[in-house]
Amino acid sequence: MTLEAAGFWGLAPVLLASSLAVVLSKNLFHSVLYLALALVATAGVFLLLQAEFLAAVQVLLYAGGVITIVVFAIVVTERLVGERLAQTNRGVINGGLISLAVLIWIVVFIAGAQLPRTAPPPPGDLTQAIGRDLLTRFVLPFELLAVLFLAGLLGALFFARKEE
Amino acid sequence: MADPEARKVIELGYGGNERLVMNMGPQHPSAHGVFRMILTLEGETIAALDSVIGYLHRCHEKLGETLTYAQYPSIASKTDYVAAMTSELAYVLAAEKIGKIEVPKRAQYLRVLVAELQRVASHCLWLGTWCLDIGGALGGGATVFLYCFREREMVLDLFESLTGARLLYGFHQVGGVRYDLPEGWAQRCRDTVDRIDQRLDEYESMLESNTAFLIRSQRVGVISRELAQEVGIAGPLLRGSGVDFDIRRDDPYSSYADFDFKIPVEEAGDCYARYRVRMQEFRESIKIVRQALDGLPEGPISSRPALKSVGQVRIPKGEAYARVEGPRGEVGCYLIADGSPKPYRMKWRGASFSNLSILPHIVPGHKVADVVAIMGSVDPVFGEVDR
Amino acid sequence: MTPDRAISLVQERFGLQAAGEGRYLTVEGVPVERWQEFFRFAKETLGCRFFSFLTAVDWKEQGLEVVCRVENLEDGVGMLAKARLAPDARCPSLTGLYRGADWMERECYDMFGVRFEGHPDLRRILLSQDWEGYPLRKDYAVDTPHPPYR
Amino acid sequence: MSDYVPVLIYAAFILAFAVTSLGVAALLRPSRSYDAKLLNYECGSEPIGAAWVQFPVGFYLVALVFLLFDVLAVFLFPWALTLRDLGLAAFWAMALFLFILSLGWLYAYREGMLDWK
Amino acid sequence: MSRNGTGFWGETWQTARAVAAAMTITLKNLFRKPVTVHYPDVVRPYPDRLRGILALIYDETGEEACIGCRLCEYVCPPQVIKVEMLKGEKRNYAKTFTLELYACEFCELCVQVCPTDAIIMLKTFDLATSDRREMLLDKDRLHALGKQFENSWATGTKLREMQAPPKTAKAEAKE
Amino acid sequence: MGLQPYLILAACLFAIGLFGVLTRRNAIGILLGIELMLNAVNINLVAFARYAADPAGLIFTLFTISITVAEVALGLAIVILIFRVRLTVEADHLDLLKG
Amino acid sequence: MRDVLAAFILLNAVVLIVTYLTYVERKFAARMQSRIGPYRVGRPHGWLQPIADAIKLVIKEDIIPALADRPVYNLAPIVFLIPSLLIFATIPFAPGLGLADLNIGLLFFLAVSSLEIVGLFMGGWGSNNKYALLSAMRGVNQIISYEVPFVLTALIPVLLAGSLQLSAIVEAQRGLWFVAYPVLGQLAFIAFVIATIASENRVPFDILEAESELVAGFRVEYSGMKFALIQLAEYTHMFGVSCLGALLFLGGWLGPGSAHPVVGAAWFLLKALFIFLLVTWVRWSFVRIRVDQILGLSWKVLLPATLILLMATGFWVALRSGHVA
Amino acid sequence: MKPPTPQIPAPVWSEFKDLQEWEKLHQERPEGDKASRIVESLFDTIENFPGGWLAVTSTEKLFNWARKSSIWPVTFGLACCAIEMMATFASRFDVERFGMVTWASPRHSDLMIVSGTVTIKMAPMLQRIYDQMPDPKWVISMGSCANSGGPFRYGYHVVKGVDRVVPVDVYVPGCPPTPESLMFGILKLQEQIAQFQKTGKRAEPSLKTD
Ligand code: SF4
Ligand code: SF4
Ligand code: SF4
Repeated sequence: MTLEAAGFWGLAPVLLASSLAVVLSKNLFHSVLYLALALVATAGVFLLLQAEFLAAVQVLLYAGGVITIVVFAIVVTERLVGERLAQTNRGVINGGLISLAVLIWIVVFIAGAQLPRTAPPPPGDLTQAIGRDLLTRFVLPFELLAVLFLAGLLGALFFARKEE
Repeated sequence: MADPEARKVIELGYGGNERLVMNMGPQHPSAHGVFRMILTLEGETIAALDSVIGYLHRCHEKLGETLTYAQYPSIASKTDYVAAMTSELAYVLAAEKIGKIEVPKRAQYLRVLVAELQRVASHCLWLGTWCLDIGGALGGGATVFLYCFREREMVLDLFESLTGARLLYGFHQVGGVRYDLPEGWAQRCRDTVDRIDQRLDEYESMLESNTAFLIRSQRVGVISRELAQEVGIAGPLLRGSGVDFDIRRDDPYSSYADFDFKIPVEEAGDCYARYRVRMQEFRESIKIVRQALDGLPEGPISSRPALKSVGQVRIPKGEAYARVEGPRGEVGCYLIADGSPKPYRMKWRGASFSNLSILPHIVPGHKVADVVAIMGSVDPVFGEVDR
Repeated sequence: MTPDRAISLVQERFGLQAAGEGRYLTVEGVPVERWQEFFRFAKETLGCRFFSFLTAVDWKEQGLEVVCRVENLEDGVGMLAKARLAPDARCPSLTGLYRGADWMERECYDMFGVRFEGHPDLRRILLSQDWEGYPLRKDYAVDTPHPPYR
Repeated sequence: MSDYVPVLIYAAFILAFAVTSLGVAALLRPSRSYDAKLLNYECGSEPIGAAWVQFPVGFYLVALVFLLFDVLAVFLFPWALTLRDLGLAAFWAMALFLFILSLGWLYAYREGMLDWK
Repeated sequence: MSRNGTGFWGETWQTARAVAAAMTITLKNLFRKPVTVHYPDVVRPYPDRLRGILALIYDETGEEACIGCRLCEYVCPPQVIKVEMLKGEKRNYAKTFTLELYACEFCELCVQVCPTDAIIMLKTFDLATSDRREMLLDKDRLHALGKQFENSWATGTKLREMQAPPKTAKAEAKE
Repeated sequence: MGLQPYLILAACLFAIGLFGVLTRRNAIGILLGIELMLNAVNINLVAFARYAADPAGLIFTLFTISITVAEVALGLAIVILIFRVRLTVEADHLDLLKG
Repeated sequence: MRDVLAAFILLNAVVLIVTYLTYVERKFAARMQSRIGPYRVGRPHGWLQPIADAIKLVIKEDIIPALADRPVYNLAPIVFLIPSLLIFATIPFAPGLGLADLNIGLLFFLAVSSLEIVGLFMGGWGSNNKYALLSAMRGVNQIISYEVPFVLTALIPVLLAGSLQLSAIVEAQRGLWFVAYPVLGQLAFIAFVIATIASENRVPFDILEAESELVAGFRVEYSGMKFALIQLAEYTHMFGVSCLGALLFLGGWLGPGSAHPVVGAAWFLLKALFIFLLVTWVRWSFVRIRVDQILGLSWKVLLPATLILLMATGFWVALRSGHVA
Repeated sequence: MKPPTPQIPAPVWSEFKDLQEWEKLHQERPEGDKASRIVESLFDTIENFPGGWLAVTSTEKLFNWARKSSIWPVTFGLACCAIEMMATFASRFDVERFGMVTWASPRHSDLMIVSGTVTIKMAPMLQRIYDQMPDPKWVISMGSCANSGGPFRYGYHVVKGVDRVVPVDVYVPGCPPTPESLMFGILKLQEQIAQFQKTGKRAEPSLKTD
């Protein structure tokens, strides 16, 4: 077994289990913590895929940033006592069926598709490459991203602002 | 709710969604003793405050009725235990006022001397603990605290060689004082105040222009002139709010009229103003100490025969209110004598009690961290609050 | 405001004799009903805006007496006023006039059981809320036990 | 990727260290709990109300501004790496990016969200 | 952020100066000799008048000096002294003399009133114990302590002498 | 290791996220589900980029990650806003159309 | 196998160093305050003190409050500890003397240390204690506020060195330490120290554990071993950040005779200790500032300042690159 | 040269009601704080092996040494004595030499120094704080007030001695005790902790006879 395979089979269960826990956990705060685990595990998957820069970004942005804002969102919206924190799921059966259907559909699709079996050797220092491409080839999308991101965040700031 | 004190808080303003009810004290590093604040917080901002005192109610006033004039001064020092000399003085002054007892000049000067030394020691303690509060026990605050204690120890050494005790002295008695200066004490005292004078510069350069310190103390806990008087706060707090009043000057006792000193007054009414007032008082006290040492007359230290038995001191019928300017303000003793060796009724007007009652008026609207700073700048001593 | 003027004003308005000791006056026997009025007068006319203290004295059979001291810091005139209470120990509250009276009156209630009418929050202050008796009354022994701690 | 193997081993060791030390402590320590001991600490008083209450929204706003700059930082890394090779053009590209994002900061500043009420 | 109108740079400058000042002070103290007294190894020199724990002493003839007059019992504010008098031929003795050290407030009043300078204070406090009963000092213990530790300066006579007003005042006070 | 396992892993993740979205009552819970789904998408992107050996895919992922962050922030802000109006974040009660 | 051994040695070395770092800090602070500090436990000068503390904490009862969220509460110390120890994985102590000299070393460091927030919040939340929760909220707020300036200042050496690999950054300083670069270097270093103090939660930015307000911050309920782990994590993080400072600005292991790994490591540790003591010195000389002021300082002063600094450095670097567009 | 004084029976402590109550309380105080069950039984087994006692006692010694070398007091001041306690913690006397670090939270502490008057209103709070300290824990009663109510022991609102509320290990006399005497008490406590048995029994106080 290669290192990659070992890593994959080690990480995949963690990832799946923690994501399942995210949606099934009774306590919203626990859900968020599981989400953090899932995100870190995803970063591990990125590592397996030779995208170490992205892995670090994933940890920095998601685990550091998203988790923080989700937790803060919980803290500012909930009276986190007693039942309010407890989560119930509605329509578990229906939801489960739908998701299962989607899953099967995708898996069937993937199984039918022609996919590469081996990866090409990674081209040098990917981080450098990202930087180079980002600032040359993709300069326009890069700036557009800034605008988009800014718009999103301004919207968020506007909505969440304390009303006078 | 099992806690009856808590019920009130709930009435005061609990129930909003964004509110958190938090206890501070009685065992709290910045409670300055046994004080309990029940804070209602909105995030970090204080919406309401209920203060619970009485954790150190030691029945002083009742005990005062059962102990004789000879016995009580040593217990009087336990009201304001940080400035024991002044609270003793208030008690004996009241008794002397009713009995119209003259006090020899030397004793009066000694009283002034120890009172001012006590003010230095007490302000050292205040500065230390206040910095500890705003500065954190694991930081510069602790450093200032330890420096202040280092300097305070020097004063305590003086007291120790004078009276034999470090904190609670039993130095005063009706008609005079109990101990005369030992050999070489005056010189030591001069050295000590000189040293403290120098060290004060160090504190000031550590704090005065320090931005971190300034933003913590300026415009925090502003007490207006009106409020200050109505609540009856006294001492440095009152003077920090721009009221120019000091009992030592305006109602002199114990030959304070002989001394030349300034009364520092600051207008701002915030924590920084109170800090300034106290820092200047430090210096003024040192000045008075020097004057007292220079002008110390020879003579007896007591006008009454030395104490030989418990009921020796008898005070005629009458009543009096005597007050002294303690480090925290007006320490008053209202005494009603009925001719027996024990007072009929004794009331302590503890400076800290009045000073502390300002808290509910000024705290709401501040941040949690400010409460601590305000609390420290009020400088309560709980022996005196709860008595 | 001079002490003499204050004495005459008190005499004029309330018909009470103010004994002066230097600049500090003592006014005995303010009628309880006029307690508030007296202090409004003290605050507004005499300029005594500084609230010093308020307490009570238990004169055994003669009942309780409330003592309050206010002061005019600018002119240095102090005023100590006393009022005898009826056996029901009720007294108008001064909290409307002096905010400092709040805690003092609570303490007085705590120690003597004087009920201050109009006080916004008359709870015990030093002792715990479930305490029995009023310790500073003369019929309360100093070592009255309080279970469970002694 | 093989670079990360020692890191992984190290992480496993840390976990093992934490768990064993807790385990050893669990073995060695006394445990004598009773209700009063398990009560939440609140300076000696009984806790009033719960700790898990709703907080003001200011917390969230600060976190949002943080996100803004976190994203910026993420893009700064590759930029910093390649700036040497790409020269001023890349610098101006990032300057523009930065400028756009700092509009968000300006908004937050203007609205007083950074005062953190 | 600007408070005193000095503007941003003024403020920055001031802050930098304050940082330097504060850090200099701490640095200065870093090289000062610590004031710490190494207590169990080195004991701080106690002043002569230290009001430490109490003891009974023997007089010059070697007899115990206490005559059981109970003056100290009366004067003691927390009433920690209990004395029973034993009438003797030449003089009286204390039959029992107990001192509840755990409640004493070290006010030195008992020393001051003692007519025979029998009760004194010691220049020590080192009587911490895990048994509260040990702090009930009986007569033998008090005598033993008096031999064990160094006595402090004060005795009743000395104290009274120090406080004694001049003769005229005394006469007045007697009236 | 081929690409397939990664895709299947991502698919599972996606399905789980979908399940969360469909079944959670709490609006924040739903957002967490969406987060999982986007995460699955990211895995796919990275995997494809790896097998295409093109940094463009990575850059694209970088973009999606950033956008996701903005999306979550916005979503949560809306939740907070709704909460402030309705004092609830239960999805069942959030019939905005009914006013 | 070599890796396993290396990892094991690294862990033990770090834990040991950090344990004694607490001792160094105590001694240092004590001397600054005219005291002596630990003295009698293990003569001379109480060198056994940290050991005694550690053993005592191990055999101390561990209380889980009844109202706590048990799993969260129990896991928090571990979650808190892992990132703070993990950051050492990428730190090179001397040329070739480090666990893994990653390509993206610095980014790894920053990403991992940002995970600490999770542990912090778990601790504060799980305790179900008001002080703890408030402190955790403040702490998270502060950490995220200072993370940005921290990252920005850390990027300046990256710009100058053109690499994220920590050893490469050190090697780039062979001529001149980055702290010695005119103006830029000093300003960056000062900003870095400020951000360091903040991210280490030291006074004047220690609102997180502001004793005088929040008793002991988010760890108020922790006792025994869990408390020990949290303390260990805090000091480890502190040491880690000091190491990073030594690497980024003070030229890491560079110094006379640094060719030999031992000498190099000694230089490196000395420099890290210097930063640590610098921070400690600041810490014991200042009073704490208030939460809103701390955040204001970060967002309104430090952030723009570091951004400008970074862009200035960037401009300079870009100018020198030769590819003038 | 003891003079011929009349032979007088030594007073017995049992005549004092206060001390009688103390004795009763002392006997009723809870069993000590133990190590975990497993360790105890383990130790018992080891002890049965030849030479096992050596291992057990040396471990015990090590543990006790650690306990006594790092006594962390909780900052808890009640009254005047607290000021002296602070002075003891300050530079001049610096108890950190003994390895003591003050902590604000009882959860981190081993020692509670009750410094001052315990009033009836305070007693439940004090007890709660004591309860919230993790085992093993110790209490020093500092000053006359904490020992017995001191000068205020006839007051209506004063608890006559903190030992009525929590078990006390060392009593320090004084009003207030000088820092030296508090440190003497701390040393005394260290001596006691050094004998902290594996069964958790505190060292039995013995009546000294002079
Ligand atoms: S020193 Fe004071 S309290 Fe102590 S025994 Fe003598 S008189 Fe009593
Ligand atoms: S000690 Fe002195 S005062 Fe007390 S009984 Fe003996 S002789 Fe009298
Ligand atoms: S023993 Fe003395 S010093 Fe200590 S609290 Fe009691 S009265 Fe104060």
